[in-house]
Amino acid sequence: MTADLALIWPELILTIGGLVTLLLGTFGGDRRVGLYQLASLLTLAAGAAAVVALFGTQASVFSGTLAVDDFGGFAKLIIYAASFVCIAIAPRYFGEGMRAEYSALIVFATLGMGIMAASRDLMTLYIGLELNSLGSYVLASFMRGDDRSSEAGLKYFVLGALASGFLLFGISLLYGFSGTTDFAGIARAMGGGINIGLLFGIVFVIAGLAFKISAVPFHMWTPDVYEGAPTPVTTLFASAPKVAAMALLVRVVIDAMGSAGPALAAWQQIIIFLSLASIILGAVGAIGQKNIKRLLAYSSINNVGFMLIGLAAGTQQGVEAVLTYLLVYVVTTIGAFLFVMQLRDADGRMVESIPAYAGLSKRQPGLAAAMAVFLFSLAAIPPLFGFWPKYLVFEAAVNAGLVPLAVAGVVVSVIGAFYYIAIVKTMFFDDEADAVIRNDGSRIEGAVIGVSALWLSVIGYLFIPMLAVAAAGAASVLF
Amino acid sequence: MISVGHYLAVSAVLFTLGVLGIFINRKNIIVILMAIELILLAVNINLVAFSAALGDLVGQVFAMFVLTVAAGEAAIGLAIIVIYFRGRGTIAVDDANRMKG
Amino acid sequence: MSGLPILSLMLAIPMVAAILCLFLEARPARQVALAATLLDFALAVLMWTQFDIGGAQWQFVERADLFGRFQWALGVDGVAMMLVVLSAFLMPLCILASWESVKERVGLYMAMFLIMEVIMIGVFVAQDLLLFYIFFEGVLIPMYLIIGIWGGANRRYAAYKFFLYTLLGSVLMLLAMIAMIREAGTTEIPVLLNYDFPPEMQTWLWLAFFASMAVKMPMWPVHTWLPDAHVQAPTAGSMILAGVLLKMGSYGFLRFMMPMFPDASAQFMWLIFGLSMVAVIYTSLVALVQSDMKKLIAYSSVAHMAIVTAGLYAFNQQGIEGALIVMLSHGVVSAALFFCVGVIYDRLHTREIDRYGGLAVNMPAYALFFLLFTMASIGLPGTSGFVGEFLSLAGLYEASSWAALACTTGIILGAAYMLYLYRRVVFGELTKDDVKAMPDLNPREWAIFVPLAAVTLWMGVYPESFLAPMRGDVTTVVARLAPTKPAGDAQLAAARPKAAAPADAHHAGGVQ
Amino acid sequence: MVDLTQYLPILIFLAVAVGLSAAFVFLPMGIARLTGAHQPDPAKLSEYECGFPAFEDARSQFDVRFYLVAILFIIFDLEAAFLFPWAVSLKEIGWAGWATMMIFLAELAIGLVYAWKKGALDWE
Amino acid sequence: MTEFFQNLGLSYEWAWGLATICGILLIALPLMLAVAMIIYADRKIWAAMALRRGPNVVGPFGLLQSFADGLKVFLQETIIPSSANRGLFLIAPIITFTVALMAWAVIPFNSGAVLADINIGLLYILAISSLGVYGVILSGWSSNSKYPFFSALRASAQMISYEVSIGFILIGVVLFADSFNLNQIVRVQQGHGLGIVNAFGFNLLLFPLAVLFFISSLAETARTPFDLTEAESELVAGYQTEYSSMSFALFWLGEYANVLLMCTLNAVLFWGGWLPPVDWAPLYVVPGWIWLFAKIFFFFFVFSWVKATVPRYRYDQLMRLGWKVFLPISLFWVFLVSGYLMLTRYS
Repeated sequence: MTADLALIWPELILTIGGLVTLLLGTFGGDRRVGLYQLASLLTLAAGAAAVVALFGTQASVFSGTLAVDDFGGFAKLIIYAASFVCIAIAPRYFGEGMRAEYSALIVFATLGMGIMAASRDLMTLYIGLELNSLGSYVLASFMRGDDRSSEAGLKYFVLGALASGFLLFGISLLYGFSGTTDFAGIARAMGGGINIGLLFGIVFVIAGLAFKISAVPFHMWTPDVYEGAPTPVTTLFASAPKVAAMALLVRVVIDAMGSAGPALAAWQQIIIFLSLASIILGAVGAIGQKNIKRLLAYSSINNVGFMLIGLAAGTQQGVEAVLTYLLVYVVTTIGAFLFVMQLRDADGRMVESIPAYAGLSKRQPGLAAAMAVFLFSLAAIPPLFGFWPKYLVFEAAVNAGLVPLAVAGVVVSVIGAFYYIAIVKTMFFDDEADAVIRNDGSRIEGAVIGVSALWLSVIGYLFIPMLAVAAAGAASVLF
Repeated sequence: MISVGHYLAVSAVLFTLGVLGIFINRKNIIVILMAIELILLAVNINLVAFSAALGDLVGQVFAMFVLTVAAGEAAIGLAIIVIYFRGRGTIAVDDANRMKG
Repeated sequence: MSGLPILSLMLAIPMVAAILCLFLEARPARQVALAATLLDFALAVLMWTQFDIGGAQWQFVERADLFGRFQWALGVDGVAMMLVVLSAFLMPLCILASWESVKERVGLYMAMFLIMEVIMIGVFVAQDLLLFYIFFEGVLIPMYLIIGIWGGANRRYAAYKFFLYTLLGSVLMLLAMIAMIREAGTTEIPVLLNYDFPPEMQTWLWLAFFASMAVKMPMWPVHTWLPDAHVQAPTAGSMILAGVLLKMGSYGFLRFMMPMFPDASAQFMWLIFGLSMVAVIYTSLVALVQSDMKKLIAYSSVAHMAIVTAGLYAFNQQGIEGALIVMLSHGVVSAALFFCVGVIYDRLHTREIDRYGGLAVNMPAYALFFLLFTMASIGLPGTSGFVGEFLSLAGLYEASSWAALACTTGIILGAAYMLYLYRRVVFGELTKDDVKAMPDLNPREWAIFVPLAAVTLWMGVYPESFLAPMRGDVTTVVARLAPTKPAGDAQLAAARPKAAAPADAHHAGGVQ
Repeated sequence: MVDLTQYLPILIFLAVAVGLSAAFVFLPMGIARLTGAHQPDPAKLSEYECGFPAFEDARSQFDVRFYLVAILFIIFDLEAAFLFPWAVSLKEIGWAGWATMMIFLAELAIGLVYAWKKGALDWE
Repeated sequence: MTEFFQNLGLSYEWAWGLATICGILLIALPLMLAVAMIIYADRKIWAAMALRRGPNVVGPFGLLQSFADGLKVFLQETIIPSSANRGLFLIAPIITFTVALMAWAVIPFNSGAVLADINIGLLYILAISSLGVYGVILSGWSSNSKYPFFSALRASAQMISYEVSIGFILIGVVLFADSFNLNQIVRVQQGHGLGIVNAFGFNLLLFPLAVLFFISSLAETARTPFDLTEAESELVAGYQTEYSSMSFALFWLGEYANVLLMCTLNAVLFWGGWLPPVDWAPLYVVPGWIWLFAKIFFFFFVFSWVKATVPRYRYDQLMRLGWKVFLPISLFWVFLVSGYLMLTRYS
C-alpha cells in the first residue's frame, strides 16, 4: 500500500494541488486570481516532473487496477502540458470571471484524465473517466451568464451522461461474462472465444469511449460544445481529454480485448467503422461552417478518425502512430485555439466568425502565418509536421493489411484539406473585412503560438527520432 | 427460479427505456435527468446480479461507485439546468437550439 | 564528391533568404531574393561543371540520419542535375520578372518563391523516398499562396483547383510509397530502383504513382487545373509552374514509375500512348480557339508534356533522351512564352489576344524574342524544341507508329495555334491607341530575355552539352526496361539487337 | 445467487401496507357516496386561497436554494453510502482502510468547507 | 408461529405465509391503535403543560377521542380539488402511510421478535424513511396550490438536510455495534455502559451522537420546534392543506407513526432497545417489549414536552443547524469513533 503510494506521485500531487487551489480560492476571495492560477500551474508542473521521474518504471498498483508505465506516462505528459496551457491562457479570456474553481476543476479533470490513461481495470477506467467528465461538464458551462455556455454545458452533460451509461452497460456485461474487471483477466476470458454477451460488452464499451473522443456516430455534442464553451475550455476539450480517452481506448482494445485472438476481429471492425465514419463526417461536416470553433470541432472529429486508423491496425506500430499523432495533434489544436483567442472586435468580443478573418494576413501577418501553419499541418500537407503522424498512421494500417481503409482515409483527407485551405484563403486571399479586429494577445500566448508553429513547420522532423523512441517505449508496454 | 438471465432482461428493458427517454423525450430536461438515472440503475442491476451469480464482490463494489458517481452526475446536471434556466427561462428540450450547424 | 555539401547548400541558401525576406521591406526583399537565386544558380553551374560524365551514377551524394525513420539523403544523377540547373536558372529570371509587377506584400512573395526553389531543388535531389514525397507535396503550399494572393481575378478558384487536384493525386502515391517501403524494407531511392517488386504489386503501385504524376504533369484528362492555374497565376508563377513544376511529373515517370515498375510500365504502355495521343491532338485543338494568351500557352504545355510521356514510354534511348530534351526545352521556352505574355500584360493589363495587334511596329525587340520562342515552341530546327521533339518522335515511332503519327499531327496543330497567336498579337495593323502607347523592352526585360534566348539556341544547336550528362542514366533506365519491353511495330534500325547493351548505348547520340 | 428469502416478509408487508392505505383512501370515497356526504361544488373544489381567486399559477418559480439543498444532499448522503460497508469491515481492513476513509472524509470536509465559504449553506 | 399452522395440517409454504401475514397484522394493527392513543396522549400532555384539560368528552378521560375523530373523518366526503392532479393526489397519502408502516418490519420488539431479521436492518430503515419525502413532495405538488407546494418544498428540504446528519450519526452506532442488524445492535448494548448500563447513550463518545440523533429526529419528523412545514400562520396546514377525509387522516397517522418510529429508533440505537436499562438479572424477568415500550413512551413524552415548551425555529436557523452544526459534528464524530475503535478494539 505504501509502496503503491510511492508510485502514484503524479496523482497524489494533482489531488493535493487541486484541493489546495480550491481552498485558496475559498478563503482568498475572488480577487487573487493570479495566486490560484499559480498554484494550479505549479501543481501541474510538479505532476509532470513526477511523471518524468517515474519514466521507465513498470508496475501496477492497487491490486493491479492502475498501471504505472511509459504508455501512461507518455499520455500523462501530453495531458498535463495541455492542461497547463489551458490554465495559463485563461485569465485574459475570463477577466474578472476567472474564479479559482476554473483552475481547480481543470486540475481535477486532469487528474481524471491521468487515471484514464493509466487504468487497467474497468473500475479505475470508470472513475477516471467520470472524474474527468464531471469536471468538464462544469467547465463547459463555466460562464454562467452566457447562454451559449450554459447550453453547451447542458448538451455536454446530457450526452456525456448517456455515453457513460453506454460505457457502464458495456462494462457490466464485460464483467459479467468474463467474471473480472481486470483488463488482463478479460483478455484471458476472451482468449477462449467470444460469446454474445462479451460482444455486446465490447460494442457498448467502445461506443461509450467513442463519445469521449467524439468519434462518429457519437460526435453530436462536439460542435455545439466546442462553440458554446468558453474558448480556453474548448482548448482543453480539444486537447487533453482526447489524449486521455484515446489512450484509454487503446488500452481497452489492446490490453483488455487483445491484439490477437478472437476479440481482435470483433473490435477491429468497430474501430474501422468508427474511423471511417469520423473521417468522412468530420470532413464533410466542416464544409460550410462559419464559426471557427465549430470548424475546429469537425476537424477534431476528422483527426480522431485518422488516429483510429492507427488503432485499427492493432499493432505496436499502430499504437506508436496513435501516440505520435496525439502529440502533434495536441500541439496543433492548442495553437489553433490560441489563435482564435487572439482576435477581438471593437467591442472586445472574441471573433469566432471565419468571414471576419478576411484579409487578416495583411493586418496580422505573423498570426495569420502561424494559423496557416496549423491549418496546413492539420491538413497534413508536407513539409509541415502534421504530415508525419498521418504518414505513420497510414503506414501502420498498410502494414496491418488494412489497405482499403488507408485508401479511403487518404482520399477523404483531401476533402479535409478543402476546408482547411478555405480558411487560409479567407485570411490570405480575401480583401480585408470591415469587422475591426484587434490583437490583444499577451506575450506568453504569442510565444506559445510561435513555438508551436515553428515546431510544426519543418523543425518538427528533427524530433522524429526522439518521438519514435518515446512512442515505441510507450507502445511496447502493451505488447 | 430466477436466473441471471432474468435480471439481464429487466436491466436491458430499463436501459432501453432510459435511452429512449433521452431520445424520444422532447419536453423537459429534468426527464432526461431521470432517464439517465434509469440507465445507471439498469447497469447496477446488471452489476449486482452478476456479482451475486459469480460470487464475486467486485460487481457490488462497482455498483457503489456507480451510485456515487450517479449522484455527483445528478448534482452537476441539476446545477447546470439551474443556470441554464436562469439564462433562458425554460428547460424545454426543443429550446436548446442556440447553436446550429 | 567530397568537400562542399553543394546540394545542401543549394537548399539552405534560398531557405535562409526566404526567412530573411519575410521580415524585410519590399526593396531589400527583392535584392535578397535575387542575390540568393543568383548564388544558387552559380552553385548549380559549378555543379554542372564538376559533374563527372560517365562517372558514378549518383554524384554529390550527401547523407545524414536526421529523421530516424528516413534520411536526409541527397544526390543527383545527370537527369536530376540538369533539372536542378534548369530550376536554378529560371529562378533569378522569375524574381526579375516580378521585380516591378508585384507591389503588394513583396517580402512574402519573395519568400514564397525562394521556398519554391528549395522545394523544387529538393524534389530533384532527394534520394530518399519520404524526403522526396515531402518536397513533392510541399510545393502545394507556396504555389497555392502565390496563385491565391498575387493571382488574377478568379485566383481563389484556381488556387483551390490546383491544390485539391494535385493533393488528391499525391495522397494515393503516398500509400504506394508505404507499400514499397514495407516490401523493400528501405526508403532509399537508389536501392528501390533496383528492387524487383512482384508484378501484380507493381500494377497497383504504378497506378497510384500514375495518379499523382499524371495530375502533376498534367496529362489529359486531369489537366484541367493547369489552364486555370496559369491564367490566374502571376507571370513569375506561371513561369515557374510551366518551367519546373510540370517537370516534376515527368521526372516522377522517369525516376520512379519506369525503372521501379518495369512490368507495370510495359503493361500500361497503351494507356500512356492513348492518353498522350488524345492529349496532343485534343489540347492543340482547344488551344486553337483560345482567346486568352495564357490559356493558349497552358494548353500548349499540356500538349508538349504529352509528347514527353509518349517519348518516355517509347522505352528506347532516343525516345527517352528526346523526352528529356523536350522537358528542358519546354522548361525554358514555356517560361519564356509566359514571360512574353507577362511583358505585355504589365503594359495593358489584359491577356485578351484581340486587344493586341501590330506590336511589331512599336515593340520590335519584343516581337523578335517572341518570334524566337514561338519557333522554339513549334520545334523549328536550330531551336531547342526541334531536337527534343524529333528525338522523341523518332523513338516513339519505333515503339508505335500510330502514336508517332498522332503526335506528329499534334505538332503540326501546335504550329498552327502558335503562329496564329503570333500573327494576332504581333502582326497586323497597329490600330488601338493604348497598344500604340506601349514602350518596347526595358533593360530588366532584356536581361530576362537574353539568357532565355541564348539557352534556347544553345540547346537547339548543340544539344550534346545537355544530353551528355543524362545519357548514362537513360541507358540505365532502358536496360532496366529491356526485359519487359514489348515489340514495337516499326523498327528504324532492323539490325539493332533488342536489348541495348550499355556499351553500345554510350556512343549513341542524335539519330541512329 | 444470494438468498433473498429473508426479504420475502418485507415484500408481503409492502403488499399489506399498500392495500391497507389504499383501503383507507378509497373506502371513505365509496362510503361518502353511499351516505350522501359526497356533494362537491365548484367553490369546494377550488384550491385553498385566502379568500381571493388565485393570482398566479401555483407551479411558479421557487427559490433556487431548494435545488442547492437537494444537490448538497445527494452528494453528502451518497458519500455516506461508502461509510456503511466500511464501518462494518473496519476490523478486517485495518489501519490502511481506516486511513483511506479518513482521507476520503477529509476531502468531503473540504467540500463542505467550500460550500460553506461559498455561502451555499446560508439560507438568508 | 409457522409450526403452529403446520400443525393444523398446512404445507410449510402456506404455513409460513399465514404466519408472516399474522405477524404483519400483529405489527400493523397495534401500531395503528398505538398511533391513535398517542395522538390522544400528545394532546393530553400538551394540554396539561398549558394547564388545560385536553380531550375529555368521548369515553373515560376522553380516551376514545381519537377513535371518534377517526370515525368522523372516515365518513366525511373526500374532496379532490378540481385543479389537482387526481392520480398523484390520491397516491401521495398512500405512499406516506405505506412507508410509515414499512419501517416497522425490521424493528425488534424483543430478542428475535422481528418480522424480517435482515442483516442490514438499519440500512433498510434509512432507505425506507428516505422514501417518506416522496409522499410529502407529491402531495404538495399534486395539490396544485400555493401553500401545500411551498410547504412540501420546505418539508422535503428539511427532511433531507437532517437525513444527512442522521446518516453519519448512524455510522457511529454501526461502528460500535459492528453490525447493521438491529437485534445485534441491541445485544451489543448489553452492559455497554460501565459494564452495567444497557445503552450506548452512556458511552461518553456516543452520548453526543445520541443527543444529535434525538434533535435530528425531531427535525426529521417536523415536530416542534422544527414544524416549519405546517407553521399555521404561514402555510395553513402544510402540504396536507388540500386534503380531507381519510386521506388527510393518513398523513396524520403516518406522521405519528413516524414519530413513534423515531422514538423507537432512539430507544433501540442508543438506549438499549428491549433490554432493561441496567444489566441486572432480575430486570430480565420483565418481557423485553415492555422495556421497549416504556422507552418509546418516554421519548414520546419528551417529544411532546419539547412541543409544548420550545418556540419554533426560523427556517434559516433550522437549515443552519442541520448543515453547519450537525453535519460537521457528525462527520468529525465518525473520525473520532472510528479512530477510537482502531486504537482500542482493532489494534
